[in-house]
Amino acid sequence: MDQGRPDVFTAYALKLCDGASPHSGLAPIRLSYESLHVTLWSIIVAANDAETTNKVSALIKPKEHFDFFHDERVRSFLYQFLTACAVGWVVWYLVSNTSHNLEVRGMNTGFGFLTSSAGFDVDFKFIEYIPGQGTYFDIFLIGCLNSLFVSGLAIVGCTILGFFIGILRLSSNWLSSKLALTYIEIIRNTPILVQVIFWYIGVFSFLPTVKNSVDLSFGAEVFLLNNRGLNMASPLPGDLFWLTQVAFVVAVIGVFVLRYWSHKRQDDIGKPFPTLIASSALLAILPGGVYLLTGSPLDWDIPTLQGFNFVGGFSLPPAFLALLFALTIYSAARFAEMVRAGILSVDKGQSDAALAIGMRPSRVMVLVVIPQAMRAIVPPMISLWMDVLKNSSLAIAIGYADVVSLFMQTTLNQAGYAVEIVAMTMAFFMTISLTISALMNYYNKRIQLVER
Amino acid sequence: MAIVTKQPTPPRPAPLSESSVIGWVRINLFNSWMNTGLTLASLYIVYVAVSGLGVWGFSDAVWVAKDRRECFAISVDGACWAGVVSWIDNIFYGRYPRAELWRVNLGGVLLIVWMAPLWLPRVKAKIFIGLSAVFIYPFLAGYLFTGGDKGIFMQTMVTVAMVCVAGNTLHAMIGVISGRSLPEFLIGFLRMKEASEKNQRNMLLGILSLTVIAAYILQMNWSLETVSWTKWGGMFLTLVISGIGIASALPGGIILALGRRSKLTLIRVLSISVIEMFRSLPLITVLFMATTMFPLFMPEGFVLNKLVQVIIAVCLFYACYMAETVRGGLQAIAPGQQEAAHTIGFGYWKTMGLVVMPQALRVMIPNIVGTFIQLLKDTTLVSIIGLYDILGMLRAISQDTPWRGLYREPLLFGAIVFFIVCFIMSKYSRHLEVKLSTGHKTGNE
Amino acid sequence: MNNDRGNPGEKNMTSTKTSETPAHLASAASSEVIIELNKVNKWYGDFHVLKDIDLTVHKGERIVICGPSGSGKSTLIRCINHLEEHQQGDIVVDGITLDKNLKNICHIRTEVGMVFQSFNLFAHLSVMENLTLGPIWVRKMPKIQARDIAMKYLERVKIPEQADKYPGQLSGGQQQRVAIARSLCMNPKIMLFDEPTSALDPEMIKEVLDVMVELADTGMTMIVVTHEMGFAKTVADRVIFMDEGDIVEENEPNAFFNDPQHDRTKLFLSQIL
Amino acid sequence: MKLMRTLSSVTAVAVMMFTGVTAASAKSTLEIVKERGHVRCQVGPASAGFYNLDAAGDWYGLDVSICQAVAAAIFGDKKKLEIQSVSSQARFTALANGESDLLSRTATWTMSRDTQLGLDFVGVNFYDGQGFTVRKDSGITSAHQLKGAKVCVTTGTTTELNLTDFSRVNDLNISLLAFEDFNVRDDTYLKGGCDAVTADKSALSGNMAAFPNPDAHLILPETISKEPLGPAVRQGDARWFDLVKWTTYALVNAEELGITQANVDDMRANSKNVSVRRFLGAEGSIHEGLGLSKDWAYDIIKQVGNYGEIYEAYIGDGKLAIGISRAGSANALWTKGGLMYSPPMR
Repeated sequence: MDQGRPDVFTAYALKLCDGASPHSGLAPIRLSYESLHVTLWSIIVAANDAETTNKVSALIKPKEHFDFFHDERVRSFLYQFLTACAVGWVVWYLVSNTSHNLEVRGMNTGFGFLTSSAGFDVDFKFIEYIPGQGTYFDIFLIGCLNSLFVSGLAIVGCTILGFFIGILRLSSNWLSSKLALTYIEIIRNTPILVQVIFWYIGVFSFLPTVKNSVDLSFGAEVFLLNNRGLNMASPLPGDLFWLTQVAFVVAVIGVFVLRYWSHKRQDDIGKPFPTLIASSALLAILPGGVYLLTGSPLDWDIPTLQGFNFVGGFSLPPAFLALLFALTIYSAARFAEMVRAGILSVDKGQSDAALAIGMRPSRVMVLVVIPQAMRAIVPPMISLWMDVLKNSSLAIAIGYADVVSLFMQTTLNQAGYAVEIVAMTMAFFMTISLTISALMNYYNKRIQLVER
Repeated sequence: MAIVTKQPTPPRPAPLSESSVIGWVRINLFNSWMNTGLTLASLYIVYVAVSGLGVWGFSDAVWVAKDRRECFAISVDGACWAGVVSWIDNIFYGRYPRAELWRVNLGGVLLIVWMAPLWLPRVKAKIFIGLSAVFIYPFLAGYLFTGGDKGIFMQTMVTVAMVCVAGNTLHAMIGVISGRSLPEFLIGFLRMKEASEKNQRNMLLGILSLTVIAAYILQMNWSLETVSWTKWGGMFLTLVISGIGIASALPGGIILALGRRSKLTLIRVLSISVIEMFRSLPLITVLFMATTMFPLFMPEGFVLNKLVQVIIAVCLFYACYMAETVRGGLQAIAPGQQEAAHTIGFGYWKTMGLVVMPQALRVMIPNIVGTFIQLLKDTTLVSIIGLYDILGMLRAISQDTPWRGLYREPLLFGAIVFFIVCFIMSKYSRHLEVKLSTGHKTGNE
Repeated sequence: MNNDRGNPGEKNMTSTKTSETPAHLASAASSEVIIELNKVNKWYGDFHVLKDIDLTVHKGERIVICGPSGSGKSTLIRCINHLEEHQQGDIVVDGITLDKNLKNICHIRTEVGMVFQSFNLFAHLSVMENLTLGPIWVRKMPKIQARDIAMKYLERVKIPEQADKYPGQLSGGQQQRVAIARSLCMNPKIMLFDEPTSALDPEMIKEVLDVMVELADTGMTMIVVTHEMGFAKTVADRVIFMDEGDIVEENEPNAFFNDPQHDRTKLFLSQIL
Repeated sequence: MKLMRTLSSVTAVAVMMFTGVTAASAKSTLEIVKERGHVRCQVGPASAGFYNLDAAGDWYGLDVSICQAVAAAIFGDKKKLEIQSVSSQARFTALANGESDLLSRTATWTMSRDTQLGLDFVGVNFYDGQGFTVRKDSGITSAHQLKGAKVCVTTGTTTELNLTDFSRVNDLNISLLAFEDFNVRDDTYLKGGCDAVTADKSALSGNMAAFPNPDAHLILPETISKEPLGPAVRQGDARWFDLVKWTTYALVNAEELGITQANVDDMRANSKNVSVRRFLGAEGSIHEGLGLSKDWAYDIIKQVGNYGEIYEAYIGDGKLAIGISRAGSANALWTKGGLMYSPPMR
C-alpha cells in the first residue's frame, strides 16, 4: 500500500487533459477517460491533505481499470475513516462506562464543588485563605501558585548552577572537573524521589532550633533560617510609598537609555563608557532620594520571636526549601551536561581564529564560543525547564503544598470528584508546559544560524 | 646556496616536565591563582564528604543487631545497617513466599541466558533472539512468577518458550564454537548435506515437532503454587514494571513516531496530541489518574487490579518518551535511504520495516538504554500510590516494630543500589554509542 | 601598506623593501630579523614533532613551507603564534620572546595574522562583524574607523558587496578571502597561511592565490604552508622542505625546484609536480 | 502490516493473562470470596500496631487480625487472605470499585464517609482520640497553653481538620507544619522544628516508644477529637455487612465469656455455660444467619484469639506491641469501664 500524492495526481491528471503528458508519452485518446477520473475523486481529494510521495512510477502508470482498493487516495481516506471510527467508539465506550460507574457508586460529578468551602488549612499560601470560608477553587489557585513559585525559582537556580558546573567540567583543573563529574554522575544515577526525601530528611533536620536561628542578614534580624523555615521581613508600604516605586521605574528606563547612549559613544570615540557604575548609581540615588524626601513611608514587619514561634514577616516552610534544593541540584546536573555538550559542539577552529587575532581567552569565551554554544544548548534546555515543573509534583512526598498534593490528594480525598480534579490538574500542567515550549521555540528560531 | 641537512635528527624522549607527576600537578592544578583556589575548594569538599559519611556509615556503624534499641546500645551516632540487613529479602523480593524465591531467580537467570547470545560474537539470527526475548519470554516468566493452573493457551506458550530458550542457547553455543547456525549444524551432523533442499527442511521440521511434543508433555505435570501479584514487591516488582514498561514502550513508541510522521492528517494530529499531552504531564499525575480513573473506565464488575493499572499508565507514559527517541533516530537516517527503498518498489510499510527502522534502531540503542535508566528510576514513584516496590519496602522498615524510626539508612541503601545499577547501564550506553560509532546526535538525553 | 603601527590611515605607502626586484637571500640580511626560531623542539605526548628547528625570517621576506603530511609544518607555524606550545628552544617574534606570559602572547598574536585551512569565520557574526570584531575589542578602535578599514580590505579581496552576508551564505573561496581580510584588518606585521587553498575547489584556489600574490607584492612578511608550487615559484623568497620534524632542505625557489639536493626532496617533488 | 498486527494481539493477550481478571456478575460478595478462595483485605501504608510488615514479609497488627478473623470464619483458615496496601488517597475508591472486599485500616468512622463514599462502617475495633505530644521541659501541661505554637501533623488525614477546628474554636492561632512522612514529622519535632506533634493517641505513644529518650516527652491529657476506628465494607451487600460485623463482635464476645485461644477446645468440649456452647457451635444454629459453618466462632478464636489477646499482642505490652496500656482506656471491656461491648450472640 503506498502513500499516494493526491494533489500531484490531480494536477498531473489535469495536465493529461490538455494533452501534455511529460513522461510516458500517452496517446491522446486517454484524454476523456482521465477527466472523468478527476471529477470522480474531487470529494475524496478534498478530505485529504497535500501528502507528498516520490513514488513517481505509480503515478505515471496508466490506470487500465478503475481499481477501487489499490488507489492510494481511497486507501488513505479509508484508513483515516477507520481510525476516526475506532477512536470515536473507544471514547464513547469509556465515557459511558465512567458515567455509569459514577452513578452506581453514588459519586457526585460536575464542577459545582469548586465553590463549596474547603475545611482544611494550608501552611504555605500566597493569597488570603481562611479555612472554612476559602473555596476549593482557592485551594486550586494556591496549589498552582506554589507549584509555579518553586518551579520558577528552581529553573533560575538550576540554569545558573548548571552553567557554572558545565564550565567547571571543562576547566583545565583536573581535580575540579573530576569533582564536577562525580557530582553529575551521582545525581543522574539516583532516583529524584530518593533525592527529594534525602534533602528533606538529611539537611533540614540538621538546621538549628528557633531559639538559635542563623541570622543570614548579618545582625539585621531580617533573614532568619531555622528548622521551621526561612523567616524574612515583609514590607508594609506606607501611603506615599508609590512615589518611590515610580522613581524606581524611571531609574530603570534611565539605565536603558544610558546603555544605548554609551554604545553609540563607544562607536564614535572607541573608549567604552563605564556603564555599569553609572547605571547602578542612577538606580540607587533616584528612588532612594524620592524615598527619603517622602519621609521614608515604608516600614518592615520584622519577624520577632514571641513565645514559641516567629510572628509577622513572611516564612518559607522547610518542605519548600528542601524541594527547591532538590530540584535545583537535580536539574543543574542535567543542564551541566547540556552546557558541556553545547560548548564542545562549537568547532575548535572558532576559538583558534579568535585567539589568533589576539583576543584574551576569557573574551574569546564570551564573544565567540558561548553565543554559538547557545544554539546547541537552548533546545534541550526547553525540555529541561518543562521537566523541572513536572518534577515539582514530587512535593507530595514531603508535604509541600503544591497543586498535586493539595488538590489531587487532599481535595480528592475530602470531596471526591475524581474525574474533575484529575482533569483540572492535567490542564494546569499542560498549559504551563506548552507556554514554556512555545516561548522558547520562538527564541530558538530567532537565534538560528543564517545558512545558505 | 642550499642549506641541506643530510641525516634526519633522531627523535628524543619528551622532557621531564611533560610526563613527571610534579610537572603534571603544577600544570594541571596550580598553574594560575584561580586554579589553586578551585583545587583547594575541591579538596575541602572531598575531605568533608569522606570524613562525614565515612565515619557515620562505616567506622561506627552497626552491622548486626536484633532491633533498633540494640543499635543505640552499640553506637548511638553510628549507622544502623542491621535493619537493612534483616530486611534484605523484603527489599529485593517483596513479600514473595520465601520458599518460592527460586522461581524469581530462575526467571532472572532465564532472561540473562536468553539475552546473552546478543553479545556473543559470530552468533547468527540475533534479530530473532531479540524479538523472541521481548515477545515469548514474558509468557514463561509470567507463568513462573504467578504459577497456578495453566489454560491451553498458556501451556502452548510455555512450551514454545521452553523450546525457544533451549534452541537459542544451543544455537549460540554452536555459533560461538563453529560459527555456524543450528540448522546448518544439524544438517551436517546428520550427514544430510547432499540431500535435497526439500527433505532437509522436512528433517528439520521433524526434529522441531519432536522437541515441541516432548516439551509439551514435560510441562504438562509441572505446576507451580499460585503467588498473587499482591505478594510481588521490592526490586523484583521494580524490575517487572520497568521491564514490561520498556518492552511495550518500544513498539508503542515506534507506532506513535510513525503516526507523527505519517501523511494522514488525522493520524498525525492524533499521535502528536497524545505525545504532547503525556510529555507535558508529570508521571505522578498519570499514576494518580490511572488508579482513580481506570476503575471508572471499566464496565460493570470488570476489575482491573492495581498492578495492571500502574503498568498500563507507565507503558502509555513511556511510549510517548520512546516516540521522541524514535523520531530522533528516524531523523538521523538520511532521507536518501527512503528514496532508495521507494525506487526498488517498496511500499511504505516495507520501506519502514526493512530499510529505515533497522538502521534507526541501531542509532537509537544508546538512547533506548538511557530511557530505560530513566524508567527504572521513575518506577520508584509507584511507592507513592501504595505499591511496595523497592522504595516502598525501604520506607516500610521504619514501621516494623523492632526497627521503628530507622529511615535514613534504608534510604541511603536504596540510593546506593540504584546508583550501582544505573551507573553501570549508563556507562554501557556510552560504550554502545562509541561502538556503534553513531555519529548522529539524536540529542534525546 | 605601511608597517609602523599606530598611525591610522594609509597615507604613506613607503615600504622598506622595493617589491619589484625579488629579494634573494643575500640582500634580505640587510633588513632586520622579524622572526627567529632556534633549537625549537615540540612533543605531542611523547611523539617528537619538531626537532631542533632553526629558522630566521627577515622583514618583508616570503617563505613557503612544503612537505608530506605529518612532517610538522602546520605545527611549526602554529607555534609561531603560540596556538601550539613548544617545550624547548625559544621563538622570538618582532623582538618579543614567546613564553608563558599571557600579555606577550596576546601582543604577538595581534602582530601576527593567521589564515586557516577551514577558514574558521565566526558563524554567528556577519562578514562586517567578523572583520570589525578584532579592531574594536583588541585594538580598541572606534567602530566607524574599524568599518572603514574593513570595507577597504573587503575591496582589496574584491568582495565588498558581501559585507552584510553571514559566513554560511558565502562560497568557500569567498569565505577564505574574508578570513584573509579579517587578519589584515588587524594591521599585522606577519601573515601566516596554514594550507589556505587545500579545502577549496579549483576555480576558487585561483581567486585566493591572486589575493595572496597581491599581498606579497605589498612587502608583507609571509610564511605560507602550501602545496601550490606555482605560487611558491612566483612569490616565495625561500622554499623550505620539511620531513618528520626536520627542515630537510631550504633554498631559493628556482634552485629548489630545478636541482633539489636531498633525495627526500627529489622524491617529494617527483610526486607533486 | 502483519508485523504490527501480531505485535498488538500478543501484547493484548499478555496484559489479559496478567490481570487474573474475574468478571464478577451480580453475585453476593460472600459467593465471590468463596469462589475466589481467599478474602481480599485492604490496609493502608504501614502503620505501627495496626498493620505493618515484618522482616519475613508477613503483615501483622490489630487490623490485620480482623481480616484474619473474617478469613478464618469463612474458610476455617486464617491464611486464605490476600492483603493489599492502598495509599490514603485511593483507599475509599479502591473499595468502592471492587478491588477489595474489606477495608481495615484505622479509618475514622465519620458521618460524611459513611453516607457519601458508598461504604458502611461495621463497628469500632479501636477507640482513639487525637492528642498532642510535647517536650516535658517546655512546661506545657494542657493543650490550651499551645497559643501561637507550631504543631506538626501528617497530611491527607482527618487530623489536619481536627487541629484547625480545635485552633479556631479556642482561637489558639496554631500554625501547622504538614508532613507526608510521619518519620520526618517526628524527626523535625525532636529537633525542635515544632512545639508539639498531633496525631491519634495510639500513634503518639507508639512513636514515643521509638524516641531516643521516651521519658523526656509527655502526651497531653486532652483529647481533641473522637476517632472511632473500624473496618468498612462496600454498600449494597447486607449479608456480607452482617458477616464482618458479627465476626468483630465474636472477638469481643469471646473475651467476655473468658474463651481464649488456649482454652477454646476444652471450653467447646465440656463447658456447661449455654451461651459458650451456643457461641462455639456446640448447640443451637446462630451460624445459619451468616451462611457460615457451625464452628465459625471456634475457628476464629482458635486461630486468631479473642480481642484481649490481639490487643495485648500488637497494641498493649506484648513483644511486638507499641505499648499503649488498655486499663482505664475506652478500649477496655464494658465490664471493666471501657466501651468494648458485644450484643448477645443468641
